[in-house]
Amino acid sequence: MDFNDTPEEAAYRAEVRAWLEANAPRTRVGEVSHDDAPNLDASKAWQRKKAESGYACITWPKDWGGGGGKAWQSVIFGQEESKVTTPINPFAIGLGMCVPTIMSAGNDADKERFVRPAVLGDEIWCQLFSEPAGGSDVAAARTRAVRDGDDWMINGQKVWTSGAHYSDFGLLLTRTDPDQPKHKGMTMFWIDMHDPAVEVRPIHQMSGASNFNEVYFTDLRVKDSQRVGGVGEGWRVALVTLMNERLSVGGGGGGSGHGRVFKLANDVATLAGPAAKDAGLREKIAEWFVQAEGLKYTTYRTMTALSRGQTPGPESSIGKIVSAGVMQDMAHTALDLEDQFGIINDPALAPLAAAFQTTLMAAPGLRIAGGTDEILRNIIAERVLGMPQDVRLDKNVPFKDIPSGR
Amino acid sequence: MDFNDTPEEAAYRAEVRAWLEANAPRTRVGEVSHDDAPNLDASKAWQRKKAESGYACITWPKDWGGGGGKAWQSVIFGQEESKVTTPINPFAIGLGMCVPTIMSAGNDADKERFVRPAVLGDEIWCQLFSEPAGGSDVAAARTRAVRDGDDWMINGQKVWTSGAHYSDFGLLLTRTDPDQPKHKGMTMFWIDMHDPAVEVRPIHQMSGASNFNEVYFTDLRVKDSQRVGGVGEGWRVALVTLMNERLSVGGGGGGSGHGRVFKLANDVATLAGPAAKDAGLREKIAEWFVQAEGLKYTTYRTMTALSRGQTPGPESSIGKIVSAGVMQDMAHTALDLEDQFGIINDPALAPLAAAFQTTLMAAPGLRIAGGTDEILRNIIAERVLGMPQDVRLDKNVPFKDIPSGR
Amino acid sequence: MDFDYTDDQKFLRTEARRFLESRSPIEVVRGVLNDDSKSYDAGLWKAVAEQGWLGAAIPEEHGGLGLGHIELAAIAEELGRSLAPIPFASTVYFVTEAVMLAGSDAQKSRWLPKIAAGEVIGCFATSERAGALTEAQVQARIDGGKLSGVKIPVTDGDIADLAVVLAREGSRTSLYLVELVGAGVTRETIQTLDPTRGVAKLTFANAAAERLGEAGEGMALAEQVLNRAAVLLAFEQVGGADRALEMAKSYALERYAFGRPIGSYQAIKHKLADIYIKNELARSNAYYGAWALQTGAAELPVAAAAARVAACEAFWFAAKESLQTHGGMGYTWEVDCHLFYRRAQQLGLVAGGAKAWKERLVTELERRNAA
Amino acid sequence: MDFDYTDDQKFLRTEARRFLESRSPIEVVRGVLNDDSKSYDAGLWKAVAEQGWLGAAIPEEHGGLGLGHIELAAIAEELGRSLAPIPFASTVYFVTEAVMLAGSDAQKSRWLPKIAAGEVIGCFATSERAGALTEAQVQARIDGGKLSGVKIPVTDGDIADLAVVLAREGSRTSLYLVELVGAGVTRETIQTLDPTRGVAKLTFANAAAERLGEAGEGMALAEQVLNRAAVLLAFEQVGGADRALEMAKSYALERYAFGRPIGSYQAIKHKLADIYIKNELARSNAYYGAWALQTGAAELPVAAAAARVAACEAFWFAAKESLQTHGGMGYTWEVDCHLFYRRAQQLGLVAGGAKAWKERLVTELERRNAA
Repeated sequence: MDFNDTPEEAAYRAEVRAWLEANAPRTRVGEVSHDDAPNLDASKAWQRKKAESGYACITWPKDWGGGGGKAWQSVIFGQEESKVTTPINPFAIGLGMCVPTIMSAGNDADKERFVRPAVLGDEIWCQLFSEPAGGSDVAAARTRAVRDGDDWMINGQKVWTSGAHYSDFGLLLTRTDPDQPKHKGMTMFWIDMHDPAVEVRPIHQMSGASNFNEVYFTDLRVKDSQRVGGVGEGWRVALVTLMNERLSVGGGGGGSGHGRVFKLANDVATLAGPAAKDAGLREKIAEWFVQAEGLKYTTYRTMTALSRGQTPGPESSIGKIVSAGVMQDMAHTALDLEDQFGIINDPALAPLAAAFQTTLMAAPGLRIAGGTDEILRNIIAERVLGMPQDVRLDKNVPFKDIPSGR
Repeated sequence: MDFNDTPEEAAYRAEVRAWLEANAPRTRVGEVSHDDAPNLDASKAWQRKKAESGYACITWPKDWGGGGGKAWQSVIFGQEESKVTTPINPFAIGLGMCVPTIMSAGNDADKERFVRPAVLGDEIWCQLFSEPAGGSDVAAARTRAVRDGDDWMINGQKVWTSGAHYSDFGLLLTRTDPDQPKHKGMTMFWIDMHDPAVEVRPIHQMSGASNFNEVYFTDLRVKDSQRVGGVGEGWRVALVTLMNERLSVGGGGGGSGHGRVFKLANDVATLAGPAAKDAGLREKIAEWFVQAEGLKYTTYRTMTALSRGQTPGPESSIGKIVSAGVMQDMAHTALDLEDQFGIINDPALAPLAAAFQTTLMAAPGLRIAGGTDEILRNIIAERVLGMPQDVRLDKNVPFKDIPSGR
Repeated sequence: MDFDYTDDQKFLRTEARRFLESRSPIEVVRGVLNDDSKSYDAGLWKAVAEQGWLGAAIPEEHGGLGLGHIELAAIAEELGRSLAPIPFASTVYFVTEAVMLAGSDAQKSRWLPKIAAGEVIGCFATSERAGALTEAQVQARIDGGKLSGVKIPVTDGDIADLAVVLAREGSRTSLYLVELVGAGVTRETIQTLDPTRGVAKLTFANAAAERLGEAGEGMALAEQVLNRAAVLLAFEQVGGADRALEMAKSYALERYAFGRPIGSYQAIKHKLADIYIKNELARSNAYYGAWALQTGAAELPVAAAAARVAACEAFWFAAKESLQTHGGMGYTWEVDCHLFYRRAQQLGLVAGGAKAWKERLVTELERRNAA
Repeated sequence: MDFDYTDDQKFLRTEARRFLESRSPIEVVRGVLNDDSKSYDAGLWKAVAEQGWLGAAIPEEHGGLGLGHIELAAIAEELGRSLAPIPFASTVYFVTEAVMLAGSDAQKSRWLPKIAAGEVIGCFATSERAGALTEAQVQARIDGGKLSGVKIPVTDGDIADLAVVLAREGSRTSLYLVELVGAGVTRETIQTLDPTRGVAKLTFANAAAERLGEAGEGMALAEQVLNRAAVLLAFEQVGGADRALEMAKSYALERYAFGRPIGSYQAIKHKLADIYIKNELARSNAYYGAWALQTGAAELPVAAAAARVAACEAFWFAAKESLQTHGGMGYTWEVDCHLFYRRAQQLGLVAGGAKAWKERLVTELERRNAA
């Protein structure tokens, strides 16, 4: 075990550092919300600069705009890029999930058309899978696509779509034959998000922010040539997309945030004395720290597998479930320590309380988005530990006959 | 809300106290293990004395040997009896479950024959339901009973039978028709535990103790007149038995044992100073105390329902699941506090460590016996909260065709 | 032994539920949530006053209904269920209890009838900085009978007419009655994590103040008031926790995934069972607290702390896991889960955090063991 | 970045597993469990010595294999898996590390070859009473170069030839090497919660003792030894936790209830997922600890504490929930669950409890923050 780079890795890291030093802008304008075209421009400019130097999609073939490099190189680049302040990245979903799907299941014309502009950051993609009735059950998609001459007519609704409001294209999972069993009878399309038949509405989250959207389709007409994969092959194609999602090195970064708790502990007193000397709090800090460290080194193990050219083990699947839980527990504990003061949500009057409240209001989303705690435990139990699937009542029956409670 | 007795309750309590004062023996010889006939004699003598004064089975009709009293009276008697040291009670299963089943489903001859001797403590009963392949799934009984002229021939095995080694009779759940669906095709019998065709073997628990037995039946011949309820009605009869079990006011007594933890805390030091001042331990003590208090007052709520002549609410179902968890957590925490000393299992050298180790080794059994944590949560979710049953694959198919993994 | 609401008390609770279901539906709560200028619903406050609830535990001679604290607890449970956006706790559990506990006859006859009639909103001002409330924390002071200093946060301080203030006179602390309409008082409304309840920062500059209770007894009295409020707040928390469980139950039955209700999956079933268990433990501890409060039993400090610790845990757990049960919907502004999540946190802090109460509980247990 | 075993290390671990599966099957463990006169398996000890494992981290010049601590960790993981009933930890993680850390050349040349050859069993004697180990706790003292006092509990003290003892000389503490075969030493075997590991009470009366390391450095050296042992013990714990998970997995697949494997119920599936998560966190922390130990990094105190805290939690949780997964069978003497339940507790205490290590961890973090 060794934290040090191999000579080869060290050389690459040095090269990357030098390049970032020379090229990385020092501007980050916070998260992409519903009104930040400027920020988006900065992101696009940075993406293009990376692409032109082969640092965008490092592992992709050069002739598709990639870097033609190795997985360990993109890991190292990611580490170094994260050290410098750069615009945030609205391309992850497109380049991480949608475009790879086009590359594996799309026709040659589409590959020609879409891959390079996406890598260059000229075009942004969103993924249109989840639906109100679906949630964790992606294969329950009801958005209908009906043949209309050479075209398809699409009606329905998607939900929880990140970046739909600034995306140019979307990868859309539709139901083309409700008489088929659930996992058959679906078909995948790419669509133009600027089409007037597509309406994007922001979702108002409990935290007040809006990072996701609902997307409505009203008589959206798409050409059959926009089909990605065969008719009725939608689920197989979707699995490719979701596979790419799971392969991306899972969260767990960011540390435990115990530093902020230390700060608080030095700031407040319990009934027994200074909180910094409170053994109960100290034990909790140790437990949070150990979990955050565990995730950090678990990520290192995943990176090691990558740099050895192996497929990462299942250990990367634990990141979100652990970090979300720690976040919620830590925020709640910190506010409890603030006592009455924890009620205040005003950074000027009570900066720490306000900060922990932000975490408190974000944590429930983290425990749900991208797979709830419960779904992730199921995935670990089934895919990692080999436990049987839950009993399924939604297989081998026509989709339209599956109980849906409505 | 009022802890004080009504005049009527107070009068009865006074009468009970006086009687106990005059009659209760002051001898308890620990738990009934595999070699304590003397203790058993003391228990039987005490039971007879209670019965003769109408304090055994207080709510049962007088002409069956009961006290012809009210539920609240038996609650009060239980409270007062528990304050004086009496021999432990090996009659609970018989009088709480088996005999009531005979009373509700047995024939008149059986009622005549069995009820009074059981109340008097002359005859002890055990319940023969669980089987190795069954466990939580009582209805999976495989012990076969086959017609043989006017008799039945029984072969098979039961497990986790309390008191089988000192019982005179047993209530036995058998499978009489494997071609019927699981919950049909069972039949209930009473059997003579002294029959040579019945072999009782103690189960060696991880703690070293043996409170349960395996019971084997090899060509056990019983008369058809020993049948309790109709052929194929076994499950319906068993439900009566189990219902009586659930109605008995559920655990949660005994307090949190936090007193012992206080004792320990005053005895040892942490790295930061005296454990008694350790905020982490103090928080845990508070949490254990609150749970134990919660269970105690939950039991009071149940007793209140009884004394109001109502059926207790579902709240009594939470007792064991909470207390078993607290026991295990407290023992583990206490030993951790003892540090290296916690390894010692010698009351002379380290009395507290040894005591907490006993708890540590008993706790896993508590979490399993009489319904595992998981089964109890399911019961609460389904019977109390109205959630749907788990998907069942063992219904409406012949019992012999139900997957059993062997 | 009679350890449950009496039939009369059950009737009162049923009536209260019916009343609040019609007068304090979730739209009323959201009306306050969505309007920054509103920190309570004046109409609901007036209606509640007309019910006589503000004076439920106030003796008839002072214009109250002269009912007991268990009746008040039954009402509290329903207020908690409905997330009623009114200054009930501040006015009734804190200020009314403080006046009844420590007030002179004159003070009682002056304030209790006004409170019972809904003419006076109260607030309880103790906190000055982050961390558990200790006497050392108190800097607000009385000079020449006038109060100067800062109290923050003060729940309902933005709308209250009367404050009970913990302040220092010389080396000792006492409680003081301060009319906030008077001179020398400035209030600054504060944003909080539960906008359905108003909070202010109160700054006093030589404000008129009248002592409440014995001089130097301030901290002791404040703790007695907190014990009483903790019991009543526990009922609000239990009410809210039960409602959160009911929301999770009905969603688990109507929401389908993979062809069946999510309530048929053990992950959800056992989560709901765990909520139920904590709620029952909290209810039982709350009942014991109510008994101790009603009978003025010596066990009140232990009973109140136990009730608060159990109730804080139960409502927090029920609110966060009910939200989790709702999945993505639960994280939206439109679905009500976050209102319970916010209120659980607010109620968990308004009388001091659970951590501080655990310490108080253990201290009391040690005292008991020593005795 | 290379954060995993190398192929050589993986090969070593595979070999170790194969060896222990044949030489230390559960029957061997039960052989010690069921025989009160046995506190270790002498045959297995001899075989392990012949493998050279006792000297894995001992330099070749002193008769060892001169491998690194990561190789030793790989062996430790397998010893943990197999619950090997031998004094490996006491001899190798504690005494050998103590001698290599603080021993003079003479002491190293005298003891390390004997240890590597399996001729000497060691034990580490620090504890004298209940509670976390502090210098104040140490009463055993040196007078005129002779040791007097009591150490309890001393794991493997009943069979050890050589003890490293923390004792007081004047006002300061130091470490001492004491030959237990010598005069002035009485041992009393002690019953423990894990009979597969032997423990004794050692009483010294003017026993010959030779100082190990600088005078007055006793506590500091003991803590350095504990840090090293904590990392290696963490690998034993991770090995045991993984084995407990595997047992639960296979039982969940073969055991049927209500017509299907219990592993198809989410209550069991999610329980196993939670075990897996804790095991992975523990493994990752252990790897970091091994790196710090191998490279002598300044992070060792933090890394060792983190590794121990995570490993104690993981093995305890895995052992108790694997047992729970086995239901009634898991509570029987015949099924092996309780062996892991016992060992998890034993390993969780032998180098000091998790609570003490959390305190040490946070103290180190504060030191780091201050720097």
